[in-house]
Amino acid sequence: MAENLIEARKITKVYPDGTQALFEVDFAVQAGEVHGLLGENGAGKSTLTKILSGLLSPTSGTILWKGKKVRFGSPREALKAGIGMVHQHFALVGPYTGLENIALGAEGVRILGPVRTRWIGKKVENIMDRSGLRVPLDVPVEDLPVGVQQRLEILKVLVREVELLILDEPTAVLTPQEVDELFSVLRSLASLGKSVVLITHKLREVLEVTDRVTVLRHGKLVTVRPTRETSLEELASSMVGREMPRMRGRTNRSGGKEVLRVENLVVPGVGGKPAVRGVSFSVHEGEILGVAGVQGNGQTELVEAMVGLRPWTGKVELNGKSLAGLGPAQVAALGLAHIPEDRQGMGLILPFSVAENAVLGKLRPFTDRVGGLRWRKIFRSTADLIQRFSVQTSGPRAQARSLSGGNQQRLVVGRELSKAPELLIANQPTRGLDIAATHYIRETLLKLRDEGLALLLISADLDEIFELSDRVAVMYNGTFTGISPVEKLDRERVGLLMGGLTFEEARG
Amino acid sequence: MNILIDVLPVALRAMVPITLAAVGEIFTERAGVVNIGLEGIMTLSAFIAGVGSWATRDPWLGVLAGLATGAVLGLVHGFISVCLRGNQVVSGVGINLLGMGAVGFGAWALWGAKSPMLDHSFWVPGISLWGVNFSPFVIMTPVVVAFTWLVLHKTALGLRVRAVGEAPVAADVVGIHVNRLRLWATVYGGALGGLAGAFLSLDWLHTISPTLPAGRGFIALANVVFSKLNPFLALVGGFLFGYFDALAIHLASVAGFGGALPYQFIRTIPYLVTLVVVALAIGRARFPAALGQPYRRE
Amino acid sequence: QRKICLYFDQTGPGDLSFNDMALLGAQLAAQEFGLEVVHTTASSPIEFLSDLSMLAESKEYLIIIGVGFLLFDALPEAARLYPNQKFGFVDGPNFDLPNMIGLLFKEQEGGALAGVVAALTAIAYGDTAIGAVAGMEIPPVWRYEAGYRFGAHWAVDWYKKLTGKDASIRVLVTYVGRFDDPAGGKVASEALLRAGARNILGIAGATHLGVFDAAEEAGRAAGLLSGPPFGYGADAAQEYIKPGFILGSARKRVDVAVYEAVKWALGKAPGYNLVLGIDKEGTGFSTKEDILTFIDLAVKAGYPLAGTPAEVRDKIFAARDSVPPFVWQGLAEFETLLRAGKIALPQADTADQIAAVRRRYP
Amino acid sequence: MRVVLESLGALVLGLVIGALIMAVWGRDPWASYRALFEGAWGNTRALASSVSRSLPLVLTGLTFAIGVRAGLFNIGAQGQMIIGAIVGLSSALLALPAGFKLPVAMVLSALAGVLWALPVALLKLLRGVSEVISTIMLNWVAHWLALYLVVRKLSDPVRGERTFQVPVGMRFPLIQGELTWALVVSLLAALFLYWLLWYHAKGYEIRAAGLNPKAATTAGISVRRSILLAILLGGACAAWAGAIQVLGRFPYAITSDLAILGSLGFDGIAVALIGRNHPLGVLAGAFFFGTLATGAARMGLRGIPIDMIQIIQGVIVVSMAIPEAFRLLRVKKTSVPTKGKS
Ligand SMILES: Nc1ncnc2c1ncn2[C@@H]1O[C@H](COP(=O)(O)OP(=O)(O)OP(=O)(O)O)[C@@H](O)[C@H]1O
Ligand SMILES: Nc1ncnc2c1ncn2[C@@H]1O[C@H](COP(=O)(O)OP(=O)(O)OP(=O)(O)O)[C@@H](O)[C@H]1O
Ligand SMILES: [Mg+2]
Ligand SMILES: [Mg+2]
Repeated sequence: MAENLIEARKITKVYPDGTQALFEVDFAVQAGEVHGLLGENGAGKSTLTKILSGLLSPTSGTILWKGKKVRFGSPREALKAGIGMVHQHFALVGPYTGLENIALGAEGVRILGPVRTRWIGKKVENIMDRSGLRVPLDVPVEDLPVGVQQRLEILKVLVREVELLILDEPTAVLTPQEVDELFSVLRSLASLGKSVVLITHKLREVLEVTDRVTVLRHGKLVTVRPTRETSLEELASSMVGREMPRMRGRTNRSGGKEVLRVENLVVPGVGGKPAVRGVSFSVHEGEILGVAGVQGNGQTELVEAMVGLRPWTGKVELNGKSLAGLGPAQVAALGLAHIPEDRQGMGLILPFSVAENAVLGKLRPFTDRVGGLRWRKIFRSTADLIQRFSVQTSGPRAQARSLSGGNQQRLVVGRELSKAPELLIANQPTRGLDIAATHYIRETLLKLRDEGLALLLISADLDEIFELSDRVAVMYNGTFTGISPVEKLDRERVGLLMGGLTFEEARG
Repeated sequence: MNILIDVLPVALRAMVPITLAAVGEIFTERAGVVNIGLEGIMTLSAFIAGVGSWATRDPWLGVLAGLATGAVLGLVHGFISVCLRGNQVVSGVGINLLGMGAVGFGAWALWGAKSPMLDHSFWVPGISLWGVNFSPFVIMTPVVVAFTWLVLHKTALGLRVRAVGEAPVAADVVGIHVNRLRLWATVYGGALGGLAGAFLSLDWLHTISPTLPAGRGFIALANVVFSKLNPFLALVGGFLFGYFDALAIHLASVAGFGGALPYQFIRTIPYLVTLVVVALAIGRARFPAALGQPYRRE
Repeated sequence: QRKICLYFDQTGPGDLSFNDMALLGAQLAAQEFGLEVVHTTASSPIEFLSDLSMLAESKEYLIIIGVGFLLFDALPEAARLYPNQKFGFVDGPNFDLPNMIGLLFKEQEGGALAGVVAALTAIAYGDTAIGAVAGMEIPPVWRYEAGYRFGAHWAVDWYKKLTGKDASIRVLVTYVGRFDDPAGGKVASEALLRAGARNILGIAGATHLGVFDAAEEAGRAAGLLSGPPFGYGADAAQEYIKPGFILGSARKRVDVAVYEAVKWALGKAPGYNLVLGIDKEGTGFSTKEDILTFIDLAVKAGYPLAGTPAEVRDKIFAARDSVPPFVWQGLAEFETLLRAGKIALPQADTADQIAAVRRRYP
Repeated sequence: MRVVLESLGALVLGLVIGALIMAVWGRDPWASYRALFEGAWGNTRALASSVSRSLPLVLTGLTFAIGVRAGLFNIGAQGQMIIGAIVGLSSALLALPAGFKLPVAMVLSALAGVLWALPVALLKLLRGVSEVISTIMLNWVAHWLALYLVVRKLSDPVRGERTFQVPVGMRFPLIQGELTWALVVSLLAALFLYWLLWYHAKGYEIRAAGLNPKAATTAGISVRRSILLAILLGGACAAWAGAIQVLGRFPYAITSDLAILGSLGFDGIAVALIGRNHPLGVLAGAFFFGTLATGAARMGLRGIPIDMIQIIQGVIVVSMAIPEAFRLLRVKKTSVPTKGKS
């Protein structure tokens, strides 16, 4: 057996609020391996890796680094030892440029001296050349697409020349090509003798890139196996603790009457440059139109314009009625529901209770004539929603913050669907969710389609696009590079389209 | 209009406390901590500066004592809001009350007078340049402004301070001690508030009183917002307010009671001017994303 | 009931002026009549009535003396509510209440005396204006202002009679709007100085510390060790604060008033208004004796004097000696006439009255 | 409930530190505190005074609290209160039947408060001017404007130190001691805002807009309208604070130094924060401040100078900032590993 670079023994973690996140978990990574870490939402993956990288301290248990017992009091100590982590929720300073973000904490010799940007810049260029991870260094990162931010996060750690790189769900926002690139970077790191821990919900990726895999469930270790000896089904069932039902077969169907019609839509972005540059399409009853594309190609602006959050020009009609000049409330009143891409920032009000969130944006039926809230009705309807959409929570009075990501998403989906919309726009509906939750939400969307709902799906996840869509559009740089029935496309081609090639080029 | 130029020297002095306290607060807020206790810090520092100058017979040691007092109060506020994760606004309100009470009590216990005046031997001596007598603080203020700006925007420390106020998690994961840095930023802010206090008692007004800043601590807070957290704009804001306040008092004083406008109306000029300038030229301020939020890992 | 209770409207002891003098008077009376003094201070004007009620209710006090004009409404109300409790009111009338003694001062007199000195000094040094820095527009301040204006104009006339020369003095009065803003007081004084008024009366509590400071600073900047510019104090003899740069003070003998109030409380006489004017030595322009008393008071309190007490005294007296004798001659003459009742000072208890005074004596 | 306990804990901590300060200075803390609370609650008159003292604080506290709920730092209560007091008083000049005078005065004063707050909202919504600046500046403008009106336009013809008094028929009737039926105004305002915030759609929207403006906007809630509403309601509350000071408290007039309004507007900030920006918490916070203010004089009689009392008040307020510290203590205890329960 190869030597363990890091070894965690009997790690237990209890959060201050009493949540037991980990229970006597053993975990080891060998030098030069890519190690997959799997588990459902809330299984404790992030907690475990945060402990390894010094951000959290374990309640009990020991960590051996290169065979020696260590205790990291802070990320600084872990970094110094050679452990770097890319967090699930990005740890970037929004207004800072890429270079500043990389430089932060490693600026130079003297704290009161200037930041050695030139020196760091050269070093970063060097690493970008070697790894193939390219990012613009002089733009505030809050203006960068999420995928680019992700690369920046990895660069940030690589610059610090770590021996163990931990990546917490890095692929959720990348294109297939980007994922491939990332994986080749990881492999080359491993071949240099460095180790990688990769957390992901996508089992195919695990099989593709890892050497060994550890599965956690409810804070306990389930299994550690060499990847070669396992299979997709086996991993899935050990994560969930039971057999996963297979995804219901999707029947292709052609849509009914036209529900949404968009013609030549132009949406200004930051700094006045158009972010959406003349997009036309339509969505029909009982049809899912999937919009694939790398984050930051105008999808956000497209959706926000249609739901009334941004000004736009062109033509958008819902069931023949123009949406020009309407605000979010008026658009919603016409029967458009919206699952926003950022559930915590846009979909929910985290300090509110589940019940308060369950009526967000559809208060009308829950008020009396003077506008008073009918709490009893709200609670009844929330309980109903919790049950129908299997939201795991202690009840309607629980804070939305206390729900796991998957359950937060179920809450949002459930709320939007209970508005009985004519058209549903689902923006990245399963990002970051575990397989069970993902499965559930995709099933729900398909079922609704079959019941005749018109759906606009925006997703960076090609699996999702191919599983759900009847027709697929690829968005690149503010325009659609063609719309085509899903049967006529394959992953490869769509991947190329997402990278900016035209239909013709992609075909050739 | 002669008076427009006449008030310049007065305005330069009036600018000092509003600017110094605001610049310190800018630094503090950049790190993510709000300190609305500036009024109390200035009051108490002015007193301790006076005591220092009186006890040591050296005005500059007095200034140092004022600075240290501000730093200590900053430390107290930092301890409460950063280490104990207390409510920053409540703590600031408390410090204001505390400062006022401590001066009234302290000066009375020490000198039998709540508002004693300081003999000129305790004053900070002026500096003569080109035959004009300048308060050293008037020269020091732009220096402090430039220094603070440089530190904030051109040094590694500044990069870290702003990161800590903007995204404490991002700073933490690259090994920056978020709370330690915030604490020091609060201390620096307090120290500049202390310097402003020392200026009030040892350079400008030569007296001590429980209400010495007379609201200037709050004007400094407004100046922070005015400046959009840019020290140079705070200098502009400080001067603007100082100038129009001095001008208004001058106009009101000389116009007497026969003038076209009642003096009470004239005195509203600095406030209205500030409002107009902000509305027309300054506009929206963007605050650090984590401002006012205590940081904890778990 | 062997206790005297002083209730201060604001600040409390430690102003080395109004409030401390009240305390001094009470202590003197206590010593003489074998009583005890307690005191407390309002935490804000909103508490006046409830505090006074609390004090009266306790029935522990021979007399409750409200110190400060701000008690103008609450004190008579309390006296009405508690008819068996004796009250004294420093700076206010007794409102015909049998259980209250009003202790009033003719502030106009002190203001007028200061006005005479300020105007004559201004004339002596060739100025055309004198100034005053006032706090807020309340009647005691108005009365000072009215007297000051009157005194200045009287001085001009007197000077003409004396020398046959015409002089013209404008009286610039500015209201800073607060009693606790030395910075505002200083900026206002600097404005007055620049407008040519180098003699400035302070009638603004802590605010007018700024007057003294502006005077000293301007003087020192010109290389002087004594004025002009001169500030003038109010209530107490404040010369010791800036020896050499404060020429005099409009005095108000609060101690005498409080002493008299205690004496009244020990007797059986019904309440009345004790009006202290120059005739009873209740007001006046600070004398050398007053100056010494207050230097003494400051020394006892531990005040950071500008030098030894003797040095301070010498500087103050030297400043007085440095102005031309006709200034003191004018003062003496005015005082004599005032004592003889030959001068009628303008009323200034209402807004209309002070407006009239301002028009008449610009 | 936990919140209440934390606040009480903080209060006790503040009192203990205050006691230490007094002990160091050689005063008997026990006797001093007894004096404080006897002075504030010792008999019905004292209690009535404490309650009466807290009534305007409730209203200015509400102004700040509802601002926080909408995501604002609204410190304009001081100016709006001054304007409310002036207008409440001036409505005495209207020729109205006796029974109408008080209600009309209250309505007009609320309107005036709303109007004075309007520029704050407009500047913020149209020009992006932070309410921190605009309220500080407008407070001073109101202050000077009031100084002018009180002395020049509204002064009592025979007494210069204050305005004319509100006629008897226009005053809030007395209940007990100093306490008047203005009590109802403050209570109703607090209950109304409580109802609005938690039992009404508009309040729900205000809270949503304050906690997460982006999510609120996405859900079709107008954040701008919520901000406007919070600022204007705050203006009305603050104006009422001024009005009940003038119409419901001796001497039923405004002194020419505005002393009867004091710093009630600013004190409202601390009151609201101590009450955790909850209308019912504001009631408690105001009563606490009313107690400290009313009991202070009695403490003063025990040889504690007013400045020392201020120091102790400051210490108590500072300690109110740190209930989190208590949570920290408790966490230390519970974080001992327990057998797996997940
Ligand atoms: N800050 C926190 N405070 C309290 N409990 C927490 C906190 N963070 C995590 N937990 C708890 O720890 C458990 C494990 O959380 P963790 O974030 O490690 O899960 P995960 O496996 O990373 O999930 P996901 O796949 O959603 O990222 C959760 O069920 C949660 O209850
Ligand atoms: N303040 C908190 N109090 C209690 N539990 C919390 C708190 N913050 C987070 N948690 C728990 O931590 C877990 C993980 O939190 P996290 O924010 O990582 O969400 P997540 O499940 O990973 O979702 P996402 O996929 O969106 O990242 C959640 O299951 C949630 O129950
Ligand atoms: Mg996770
Ligand atoms: Mg997650």
